[in-house]
Amino acid sequence: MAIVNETHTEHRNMQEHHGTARYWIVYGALLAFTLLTVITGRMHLPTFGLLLALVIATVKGTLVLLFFMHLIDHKGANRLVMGVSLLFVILMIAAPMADFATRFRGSNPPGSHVSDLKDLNFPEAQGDAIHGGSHDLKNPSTHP
Amino acid sequence: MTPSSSPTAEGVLPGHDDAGGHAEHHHHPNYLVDGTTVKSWLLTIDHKRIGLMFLASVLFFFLVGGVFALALRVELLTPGPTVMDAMTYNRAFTLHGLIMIFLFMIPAIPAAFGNFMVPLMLGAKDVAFPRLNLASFYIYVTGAVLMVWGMLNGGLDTGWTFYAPYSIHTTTTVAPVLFGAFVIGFSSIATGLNFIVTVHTMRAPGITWFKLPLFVWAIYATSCIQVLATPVIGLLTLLVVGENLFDFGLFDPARGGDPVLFQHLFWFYSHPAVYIMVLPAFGVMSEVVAAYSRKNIFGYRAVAYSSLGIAFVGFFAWGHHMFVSGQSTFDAGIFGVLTMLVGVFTAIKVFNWVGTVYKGAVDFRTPFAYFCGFLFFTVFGGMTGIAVGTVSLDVPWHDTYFVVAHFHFIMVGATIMAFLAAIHYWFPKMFGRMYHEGWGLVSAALIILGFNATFIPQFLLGNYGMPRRYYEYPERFQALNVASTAGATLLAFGFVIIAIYLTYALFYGRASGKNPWRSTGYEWVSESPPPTHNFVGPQPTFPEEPHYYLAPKKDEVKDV
Amino acid sequence: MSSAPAAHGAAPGPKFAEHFASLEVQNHAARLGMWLFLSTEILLFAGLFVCYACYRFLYPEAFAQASRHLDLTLGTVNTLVLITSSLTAALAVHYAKEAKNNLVAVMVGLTLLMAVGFLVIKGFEYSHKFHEGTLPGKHYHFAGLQLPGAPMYFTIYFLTTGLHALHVTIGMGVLGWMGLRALTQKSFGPNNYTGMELASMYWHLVDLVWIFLFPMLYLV
Amino acid sequence: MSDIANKILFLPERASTFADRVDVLHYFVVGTTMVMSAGVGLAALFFFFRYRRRVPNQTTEYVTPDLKTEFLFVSVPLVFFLAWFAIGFRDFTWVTTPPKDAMDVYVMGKQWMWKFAYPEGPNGVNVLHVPANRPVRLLITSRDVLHSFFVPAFRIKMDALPGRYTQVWFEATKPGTYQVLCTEYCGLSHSKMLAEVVVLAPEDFEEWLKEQQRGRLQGRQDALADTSLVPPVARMAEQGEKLAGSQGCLKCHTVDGSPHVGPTFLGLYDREEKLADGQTVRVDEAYITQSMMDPGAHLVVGYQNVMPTYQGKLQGPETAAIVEYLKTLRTANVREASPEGPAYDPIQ
Ligand code: HEA
Ligand code: HEA
Ligand code: HEC
Ligand code: CUA
Ligand SMILES: [Cu+2]
Repeated sequence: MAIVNETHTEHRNMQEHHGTARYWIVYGALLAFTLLTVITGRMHLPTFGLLLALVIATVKGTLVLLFFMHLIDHKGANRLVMGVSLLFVILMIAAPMADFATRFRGSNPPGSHVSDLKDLNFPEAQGDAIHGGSHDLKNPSTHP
Repeated sequence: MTPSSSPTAEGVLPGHDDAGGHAEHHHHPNYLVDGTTVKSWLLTIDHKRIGLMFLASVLFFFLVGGVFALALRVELLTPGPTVMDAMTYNRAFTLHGLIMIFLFMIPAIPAAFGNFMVPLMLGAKDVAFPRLNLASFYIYVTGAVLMVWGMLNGGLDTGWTFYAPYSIHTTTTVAPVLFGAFVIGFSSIATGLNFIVTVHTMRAPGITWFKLPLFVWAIYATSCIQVLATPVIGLLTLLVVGENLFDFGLFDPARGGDPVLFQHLFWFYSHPAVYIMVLPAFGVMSEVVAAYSRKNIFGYRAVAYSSLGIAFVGFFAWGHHMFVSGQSTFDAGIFGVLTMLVGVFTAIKVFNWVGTVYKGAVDFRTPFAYFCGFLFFTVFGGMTGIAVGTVSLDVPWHDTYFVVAHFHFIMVGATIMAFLAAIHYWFPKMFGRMYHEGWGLVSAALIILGFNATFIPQFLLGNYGMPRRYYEYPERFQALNVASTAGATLLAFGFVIIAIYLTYALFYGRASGKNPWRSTGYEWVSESPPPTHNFVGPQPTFPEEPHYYLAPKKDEVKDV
Repeated sequence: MSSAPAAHGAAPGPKFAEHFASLEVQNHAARLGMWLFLSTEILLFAGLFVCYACYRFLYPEAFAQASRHLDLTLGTVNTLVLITSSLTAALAVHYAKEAKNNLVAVMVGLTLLMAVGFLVIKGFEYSHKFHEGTLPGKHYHFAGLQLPGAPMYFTIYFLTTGLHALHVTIGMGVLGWMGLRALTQKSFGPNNYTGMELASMYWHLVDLVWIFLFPMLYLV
Repeated sequence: MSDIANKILFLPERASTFADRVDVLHYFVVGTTMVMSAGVGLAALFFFFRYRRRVPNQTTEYVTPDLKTEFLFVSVPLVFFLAWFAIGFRDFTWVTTPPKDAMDVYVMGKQWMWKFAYPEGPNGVNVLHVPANRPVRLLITSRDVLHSFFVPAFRIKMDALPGRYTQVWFEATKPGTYQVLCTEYCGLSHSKMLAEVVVLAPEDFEEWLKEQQRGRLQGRQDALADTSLVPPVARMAEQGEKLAGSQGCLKCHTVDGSPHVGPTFLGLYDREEKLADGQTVRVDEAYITQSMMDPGAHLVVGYQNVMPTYQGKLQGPETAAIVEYLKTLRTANVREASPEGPAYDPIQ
């Protein structure tokens, strides 16, 4: 039995023999990036700290995907699978976040920075973070 | 080249008059009689037998779900209590929704007909991972048992959407039912994964991507959704069970959680899931319309691409279930536009089906009768989908019977019509026997009529303002409710007739011959019923695209 | 069928299922199937990532403070342990291809050792939280941090790391099985290493998830 | 003209400015839906007859659409759909963005009733009074699970989220009484969670408001007087109150006098209770305890046997604490026992 469109690239790529050097180099890079992310993480960079950490994580992840998991040697279909799932994850995160960021402030969880309501579970922690109480509901706008 | 040059086109007619009677004509017994022990069925890895076992299970659950639907309709005959109390009613519609969706509709076409037909249509001996295929069936059974057991012992009263925080606080049985749904998810994933790999790696020489039968395209697109969406509902069911047992507070507003976030996650699966339910139906109908009008598909590529388009864009329309949930206006806008785009892909398909009949040679058989119903229901159901997708219009319509009518129009109107068409179209292929055409047409008419009578009043009820999931209702809604119940009775009648004549045909129907419809669909190239390994002799090749009726056919099978 | 693969290897050959066109196609099918499976795993975790992203967006302050209550040193050590185990898993595939079955077993053994180490360290971290009372949702009773959103952080912390630990455990099972095969059957070779390859892919995914969880939980 | 259309489509009376906008688009969309489904259906039917099969093995031309046809297939629906979206989204933004001068009313859903509170003072249960021809903004919340506030005649609907506020606004156009329905499934009596909006002419509304304020002041003084008489609550009762919340009693029983799934706890102790079997009992410690351990033994008339047994779930002292708590509810010591509900302050 045969199959159409048979190509041999994946087979050839996988069959091709490399030494172990490739793995060690990737390993080294992963260690270095881990170090980097811990150091920058300890600095608690104000706004883009988490972003930077995620960028580093993405680089590390890509290395693992491409070399440890051999995606670089595999066929297009396999790459497509990975690409599509990552795209979906990103969009799936983006839409609910956009929702929280743009909804009527009163509909957000009380005590969060996009809400003006008090969280009754933590009455003593209100402090200065919360301003105005429910009066801000008076502001009849949909957006914060 | 014409299809007639394919080596098996002039095959041997099975021509037997009882199951497997003359199977010994050729040394390859058909799959139905190749091993008759119970074990040979239960432990089979033959995709055809697994497909049949799925078919039997989904039919059983359709019956159960349908009986509960009738119970709901009976309860709604009068404004007050009729035959059950409120708690029972709430459990009944939850059970109806959950069974119809998870145990019937999602596996109905892909796991039953997809399993049977896809390998045949690819000229393959089996799916890529036959054992996984069998495992998928048993996982389904396990999940089904858990779910049904839970619903009988306590019963869940949350509706099939099990929205937080109600589902977190309800005193009814959440854990087994939702855990059952979680388990069934694995079955769905396994089947989808299997089909994707099968389509990638098992196509016979000659079947390039754009010579795939459209049913295969539809199943392929469906499988992509199954693989990508199902894990999310799996996680969500677990989280709700966890919340119910341990109070994590992830979706509980009393602990800072957000119930709207729950809805985002729920619909991230459940909106694409509606395309899991309808895309295979579209696939079936593409086959049926071509076969009975003896025409190539008008705009093959457009239909194929639109399946992928629906699968892709369909993922990002989920927020249209949440227009009045407290979701932001901005998100409502984004989801509103994307919802409209999905509609366009379906419109492309509809127009191309009509185009296929154009200049065709129509043979008005039972499956074709269902095609007619399907066409009307898809346009009406789909367009009412667009109507509720129109943001401001959804404000009055949301959670009223208008929505109930919309989704029954598509799920019953489109998908069940396709499911019935598939049963009738492929019955000879699967069992080598014919059913009574007259009864087929009569019951089709009855079902189409009964269907309209059931659900058109529900559109009006929705306009009138009757909310869904109502055990009792204000007096003024009664007339329309009675009409709907009457329609449902007619509908049920139709199903009973089908059940009777198909059961009869299964045992006493006359032999159908190899290809009673003279279809050029790839699956008809092998015997009917096919032998265990699908082909006798060398692997078939497919020189022409499926449903190619252009050249005069000198050596086609004469008659049945 | 008739066109049984020429690639059909030497004596302890791979299992060839006859419904495939060739061994090559069979291997591709196995890999594609694995990638699809991994993508379902990614979307499974994605559900929790969505929760994380949203609540972290809502309660940035609480998340930052709560994350200080994790032990960064233990977290970093665990990250290094997992990355190293990923290396040994990759090397196991490499040696499988070279038919060095004993080395495969050694590499798998090392991987498992690190996996156990990872879980033990995780266990220490968990028990510390149980003592402190930084537990999910209703069970949260840590007086030192009373901010809206803090219990949510720990809910997500326990759910994500718990799900991850479950995957570590499953991965250990799969790797262990392959290690046993290398030891007892000694059958891995240039034509027969797909089993090891898939097991290691699974392990790398577990690593991959942690690569993201680490900054998300420890470094906010 | 549009009245006839409304009859055919079973649309309810149109009594708000939003309803006018919605209905216009409604006709457009539903009209197109009917035309298109009939069109597609008829075209297909026509083809079925026109192109009947004449010989069994008939062959057919190989017809494929040209680019222009395909373009038409895509663009015609797209134009319609996008137009609907544009109009619909404009209206939706309109209805979710209340005008600045709108009058505020707080709406709280709870299983299974609606409560209304006006900034000016009066509260109401299940009846909302509003003036005609004046924008009213509803700030909607819930005390327990999701509900949804739906007034068919106004064509508005908005979910009530526990502990959060959502908003929607309307301007009623004519005085009258309009039904409110709950459209988000909320449990056992979801379908009974009905209320009314009474739209009054502006003058009548002012009048009503004044009357309410007088009455409310009176009520407040009574309440104050009552509370001052209440003896300090014993620790046991306090614990019982907590248990009643955490064990879920308050999901079915209220403490404010309104019936729920079960009878209210308010004034329960020492009451003569009519049972379903026709007998009456005096509610005492033993009866309350039995109700918790074996709820089916005595059914109160008018209620269903849905209360779960707490046998094995409550320990002796806990049961006693709950009994003590119920005993404190003998007086008019009404407070919103809302252990997990939202902050719901009637606005001064
Ligand atoms: C198989 C199932 C299925 C399918 C295929 C669809 C298809 C669609 N659905 Fe439906 N839907 C459900 C099942 C399904 N739905 C269910 C179960 C619910 C309720 C869930 C619950 O709450 O319990 C629901 C609810 C639902 C809602 C939420 C309503 C509410 O709760 O308020 C919305 C809102 O946008 C919606 C929209 C759509 C749209 C736009 C499509 C589109 O895909 C339709 C596309 C089709 C067409 C558009 C027809 C063809 C078009 C033409 C021929 C065009 C010609 C026109 C012109 C030229 C103008 N659906
Ligand atoms: C695939 C999905 C599916 C299908 C097929 C149906 C089919 C039907 N449904 Fe339902 N329905 C849902 C999915 C489905 N439904 C969902 C998801 C909900 C929402 C639940 C919720 O709110 O949570 C719902 C809710 C729902 C309601 C609203 C309840 C409420 O909100 O209060 C109603 C009311 O009329 C209803 C009625 C019906 C009717 C009359 C049918 C009829 O079409 C049924 C006809 C079928 C039969 C009568 C069975 C006959 C079968 C045989 C005789 C056997 C044949 C055997 C062989 C061939 C061997 N359904
Ligand atoms: C699922 C709903 C539900 C829950 C939860 C529930 N009850 Fe009930 N309860 C009822 C119903 C319905 C009745 C009336 C029928 C009956 O008598 O059994 C009732 C009756 C009672 C009665 C008798 C009242 C009377 O008027 O005679 C008492 C006392 C009582 N419940 C106490 C409790 C306590 C204490 C708890 C919690 C520990 C509790 N209930 C939890 C539904 C509930
Ligand atoms: Cu409140 Cu439904
Ligand atoms: Cu949808």
